[in-house]
Amino acid sequence: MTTVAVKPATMAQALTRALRDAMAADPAVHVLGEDVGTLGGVFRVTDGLAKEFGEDRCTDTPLAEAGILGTAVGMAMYGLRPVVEMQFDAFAYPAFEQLISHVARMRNRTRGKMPLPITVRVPYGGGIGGVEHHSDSSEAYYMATPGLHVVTPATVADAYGLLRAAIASDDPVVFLEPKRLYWSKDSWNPEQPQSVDPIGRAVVRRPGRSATLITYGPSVPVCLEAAEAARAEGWDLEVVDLRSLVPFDDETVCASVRRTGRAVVVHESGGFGGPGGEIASRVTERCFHHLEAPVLRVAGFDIPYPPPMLERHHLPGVDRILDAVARLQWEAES
Amino acid sequence: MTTVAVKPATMAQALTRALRDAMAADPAVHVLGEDVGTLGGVFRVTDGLAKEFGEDRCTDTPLAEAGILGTAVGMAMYGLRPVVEMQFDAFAYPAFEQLISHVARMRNRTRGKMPLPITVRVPYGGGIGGVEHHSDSSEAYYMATPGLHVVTPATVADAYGLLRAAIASDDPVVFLEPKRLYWSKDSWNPEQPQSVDPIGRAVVRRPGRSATLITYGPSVPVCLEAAEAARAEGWDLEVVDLRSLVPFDDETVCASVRRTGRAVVVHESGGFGGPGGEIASRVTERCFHHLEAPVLRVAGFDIPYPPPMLERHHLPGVDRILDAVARLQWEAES
Amino acid sequence: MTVMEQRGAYRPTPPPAWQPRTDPAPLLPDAEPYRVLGTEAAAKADPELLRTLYAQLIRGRRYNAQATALTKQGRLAVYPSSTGQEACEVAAALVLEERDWLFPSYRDTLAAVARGVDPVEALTLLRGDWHTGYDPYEHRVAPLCTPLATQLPHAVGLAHAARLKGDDVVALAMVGDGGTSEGDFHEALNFAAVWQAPVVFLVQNNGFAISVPLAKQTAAPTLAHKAVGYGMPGRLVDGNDAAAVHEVLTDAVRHARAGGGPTLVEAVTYRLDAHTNADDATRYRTDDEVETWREHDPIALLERELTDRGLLDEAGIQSARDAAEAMAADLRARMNQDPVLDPMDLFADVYAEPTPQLREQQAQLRAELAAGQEGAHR
Amino acid sequence: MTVMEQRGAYRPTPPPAWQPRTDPAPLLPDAEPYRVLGTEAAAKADPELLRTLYAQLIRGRRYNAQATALTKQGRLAVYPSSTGQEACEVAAALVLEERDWLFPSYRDTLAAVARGVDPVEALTLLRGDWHTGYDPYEHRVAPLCTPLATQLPHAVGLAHAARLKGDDVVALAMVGDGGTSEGDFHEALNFAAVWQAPVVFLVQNNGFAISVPLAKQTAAPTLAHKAVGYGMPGRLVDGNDAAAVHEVLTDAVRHARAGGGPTLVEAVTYRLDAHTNADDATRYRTDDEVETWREHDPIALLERELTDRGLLDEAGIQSARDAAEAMAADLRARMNQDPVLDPMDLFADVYAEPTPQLREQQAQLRAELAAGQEGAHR
Ligand SMILES: Cc1ncc(C[n+]2csc(CCOP(=O)(O)OP(=O)(O)O)c2C)c(N)n1
Ligand SMILES: Cc1ncc(C[n+]2csc(CCOP(=O)(O)OP(=O)(O)O)c2C)c(N)n1
Ligand SMILES: [Mg+2]
Ligand SMILES: [Mg+2]
Repeated sequence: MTTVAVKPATMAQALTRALRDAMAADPAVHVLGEDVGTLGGVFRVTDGLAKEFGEDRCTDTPLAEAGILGTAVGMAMYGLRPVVEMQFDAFAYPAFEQLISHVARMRNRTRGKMPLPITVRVPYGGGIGGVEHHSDSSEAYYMATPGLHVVTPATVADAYGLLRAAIASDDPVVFLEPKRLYWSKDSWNPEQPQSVDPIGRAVVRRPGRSATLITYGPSVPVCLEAAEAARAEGWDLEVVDLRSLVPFDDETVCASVRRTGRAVVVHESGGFGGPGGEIASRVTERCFHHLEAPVLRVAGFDIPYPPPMLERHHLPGVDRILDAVARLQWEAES
Repeated sequence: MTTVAVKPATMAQALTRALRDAMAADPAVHVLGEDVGTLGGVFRVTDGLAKEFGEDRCTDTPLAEAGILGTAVGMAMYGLRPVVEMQFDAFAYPAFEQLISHVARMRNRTRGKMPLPITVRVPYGGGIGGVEHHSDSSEAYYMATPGLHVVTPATVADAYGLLRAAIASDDPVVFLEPKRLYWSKDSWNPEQPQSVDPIGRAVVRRPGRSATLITYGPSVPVCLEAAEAARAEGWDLEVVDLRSLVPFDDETVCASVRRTGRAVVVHESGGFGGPGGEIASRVTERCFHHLEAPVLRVAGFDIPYPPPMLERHHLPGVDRILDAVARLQWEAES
Repeated sequence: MTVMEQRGAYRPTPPPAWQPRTDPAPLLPDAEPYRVLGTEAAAKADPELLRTLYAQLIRGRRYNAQATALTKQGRLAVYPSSTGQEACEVAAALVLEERDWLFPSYRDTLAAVARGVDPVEALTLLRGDWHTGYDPYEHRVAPLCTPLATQLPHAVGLAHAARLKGDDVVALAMVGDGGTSEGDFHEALNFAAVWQAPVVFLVQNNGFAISVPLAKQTAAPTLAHKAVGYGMPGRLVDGNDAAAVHEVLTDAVRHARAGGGPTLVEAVTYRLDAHTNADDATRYRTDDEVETWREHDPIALLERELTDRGLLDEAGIQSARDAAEAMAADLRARMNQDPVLDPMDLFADVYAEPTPQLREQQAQLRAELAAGQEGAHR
Repeated sequence: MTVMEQRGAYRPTPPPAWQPRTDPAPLLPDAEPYRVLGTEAAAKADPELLRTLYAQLIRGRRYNAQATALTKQGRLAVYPSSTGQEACEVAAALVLEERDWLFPSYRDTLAAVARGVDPVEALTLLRGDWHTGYDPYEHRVAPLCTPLATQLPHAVGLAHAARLKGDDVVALAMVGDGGTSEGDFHEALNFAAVWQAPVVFLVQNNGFAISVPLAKQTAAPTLAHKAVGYGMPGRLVDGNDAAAVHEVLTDAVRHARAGGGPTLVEAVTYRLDAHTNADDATRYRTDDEVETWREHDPIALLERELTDRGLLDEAGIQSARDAAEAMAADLRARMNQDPVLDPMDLFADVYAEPTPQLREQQAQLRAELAAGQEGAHR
């Protein structure tokens, strides 16, 4: 057996590869969206697919998101496995009714007769200097919608594995791609893609004993950085990457928090009504007597996503995370 | 001064009266929506308005929710104060993009130059035997959207007061009307409507000392019923009616929980990613050392709203609330 | 060559790239709704077809009456009747082959029934039992669709998928006049035309969207005129003339199956009953208006044609009525049985596998039920 | 009589209630885009207007070039150029009265500038400074709109509101060919026609939605053919012929102001630059195609007409260029200054009054800034 040199790849490349492998493995997999064909998508994630599989498999649609998702529903009814690209987070909103009232519910409405294996890829989050409507974190909407899986990778390998798993899932999956990690690189060998990870398992990205940072997607690297920085303050932080918001991996998260006794939830999405509320609550419900301090949240402010020149003040950064860690009542009980 | 006999009125009547008084007080107030004119709305909340103020003030629109809210945006730009009716919760979803990307943000986008005083009335929630898409609790979506106020009355008097306040607000308000309370009656005198309540204040509906039930809208009467039933078990429950989800009245809620040391959040909306997560988390963050037990949540299950014949098993009821109260660790600390 | 490339490209039309374009003329509807009954065209109609349509109309009317009666007895939560619109409902079902698909709106249970769905299963949703009562794959009838016009892109996607797979399947999608105002109507028709998907869009223009008359819904010459804006043919038909609707839809289905792409059909009809049993139609229309339309009743029109031409006698009428009566009796009997529901079904089919969270909730409800509790009702 | 009742009711068209209807014929567009320059119609054009248009086109082209250059210098985050489309941009602004409203899409900063918005303020959004850089009420220009077609219902609502208030204000709304596929386009046009709102919809059909050519966007004969489906006139115009666009828009504005209701105008044009500076247009179109269109350049067309007719000489050309150069120099100079932003502005204008929650967050950021922290950048 020869050893293959592991070359660095970007998350975008891993996603492309996942699409390509999924399309090659199953002729039912169809990609559709705005500019996904000839152009290869504005982030080039679908680059080369139309060429390799033809425009009937990777289709430039008219510019209408409800139409894209709505026709994907019909395609799935007929046995296809559509993978839909929404060009940006905020441009998925026109498809909201189709998503909530049909995609999320069709299996349930039909008592399992009509499952919809649709993957909705949504580039999300900020930090890329995008103008308004190009940096929304919309995961709270999807999390609050029963019937959807909500998945988001933070590493190159997970991008591949989770997207394969999403496409293979017989349930609809909202697949959130952190825009600012598209160009993040990792030593991942596209020629030997890992086996497909199951959806629904969180992973401890960095073990630690003082407190747990619970996070996902674009905030994972920030938390890892914060954990490194925290060593100087004498804190050994554990970082849990959720990977899947729905289903939620209570087991891994709670095991970590029970070990450390303290936790901070970190995400870009607005705090109020955001994912952190759910996460902090369920951790508290399950680990109350292991907690030395309330589970804190570090999140985007409760404001419309700000203009690029101000976004660094909005996004949760290392300092803000460390400030929260410092508030975890290390000294005494009140 | 003669004493006016206080006759019982329904919540629907109070809402109608609020619209009428607002329209009489300010010619800028316009009502628009599907069937709001000749028919008076499917719940008859706009009954008589077209007759009294003319069809230009209370307008039957074409059947298109994004169009309704989108044109309301333009009307507000020109100085009107549109009050939009969405016929049912799920039929507000087509207007989601207009709501998120414009209604909620226009003031912010324009640095305060272009506020949008729009009230979006949304009948919401279940318990009325409605078929699918007629019983959604969609408040989590609105709460997670900065720029919107989210208000919901639980009493006849509040229906009047809060709707007047919503229409008077210079910010957009999503006004959630609990469908199953439309026909609830109270001794409220339409001829002497109360002064307008400010948005953003919760109210203690029933004082108590053992634990706090934090709730809103359709679940308020259920919680009051539960509190009565709890007396038999020796619990004296306080019931806080939030009335406004955004802004959130941390003060009133936390004062109650600090007093009682225990809390349960109750709502119909699905639990996962629902309002309860936010509420429980913020209470815990603020009252951690006053809490004898984790803040628990009693919510709808994480499922698409079920068919009428099964809804009673889905909706939070007295027993389920009392079960949660029983789990508030009354005996000992673990 | 891909499916996408099969049709001529739309070319921008200015200098320097002026190109001959799709000719709009053939896409425009006739000036008046197409009619067969009582006209010369009726002579060409197949008598057997007319008799079948008649039997189905009688059955459909009886079905509507029975379902409405069931609401009064509390056996149905709500019923949106298609009384007066039976010609459209029935023709939509009859023009399809077995392999084709029907996409009904919430008002179109009759079309589903005419296509073979068991009436009890068609009414399950309105009974409050489960959201969709039938297996959509059994008769290739999509779930009844309540969010207006959202079923139209589904029909387009399904027809497109079938075409990509090489199956000559046609999808027929139904929508009301009010539904044409929704964005999804627009997006669906556009996708269908660009993809040349084998879809037939049948708009039942019954004059109202609940209380809102067509004049407040659109200023278009006719709804069929919308077709040219998508590059598909628009057809206008008298929706109470079963033979005319059948013919126009048959043509459209044939056109679609042959690769000619989608057609928009506007059938002009009238809802004789209120919007649903819960609606009070006197608030928005006069009895006079309703009476005028009763004189253009689809059953009366067809019955006159058939009897005039000696194709139907008293016995024939009676036998159609008897068959309808038998259907109604059976429906009544079965609807009068209380459905048996299992509360634990709440958690079934939310996902292929319940999430850990749902498993917990399942256990909670099971425990509650064991303890004799009943949710909201203590 | 209410505004709603002023227009004739659409009547369902079958027996028994057959009624004369809106005649579709006058609503249909001409077979070819309307042209003025180089045709006989040019003789009727006002020389002063043509000279004004020319100066504005020169200025517009220079503005596009300058803005694009600013992206290369990192002074703009992104710029969607309207090079090649200046005739539409400029005419849209010039046909309006001061009291009218312009609703630009994200590509239409030039139209905003031509209407009087300070170029620096028009570019504020694209600079990454704030979402809308100008006061929409100052020049009655709605905020640049990025979610496609969502500005169209706003224009309808505003125009309707103005009419209800008795003001003879017209709204002109701009959208791209791609934007016509969105549901909001459909809903806006329908509302406008039903309400007879004084709106002009200007579709700049520049052949592409990013990489997607019109043939994949629509199968319609022309986009202007969509109008008849709403019951409004559709007009087709050569979008590179500034005189023609100006005339067609002027007619539409006059028609709207007189209470005649909305018009849909399709201007056939071409985007000579890439979608934005970040786009690579060679991925989806050939240089040949671009070159063909360069020969139909709006500036060249007008310049030829003006010089042929002796209405413009070298000096005139030079003076237009000088004015444009001065504008560009001023824009460059001002854009090269770093904008001063206050992070505390994050919390301004989310609501009329900050919520208690925002006050807390405000305090947090203030403390962080005092401690010398910088959010994401430690
Ligand atoms: C998206 C959406 N909005 C609103 C409704 C509520 N609603 C149900 S039926 C109806 C009227 C539909 O009219 P039309 O399309 O003409 O069909 P008809 O009832 O006449 O068959 C309305 C407004 C809905 N079901 N879906
Ligand atoms: C609702 C929505 N979906 C997608 C986008 C992303 N997007 C920005 S511009 C564009 C193409 C627009 O094409 P067109 O309407 O023809 O305008 P043009 O760019 O040619 O001026 C797309 C898809 C968007 N801005 N809004
Ligand atoms: Mg109708
Ligand atoms: Mg374009």
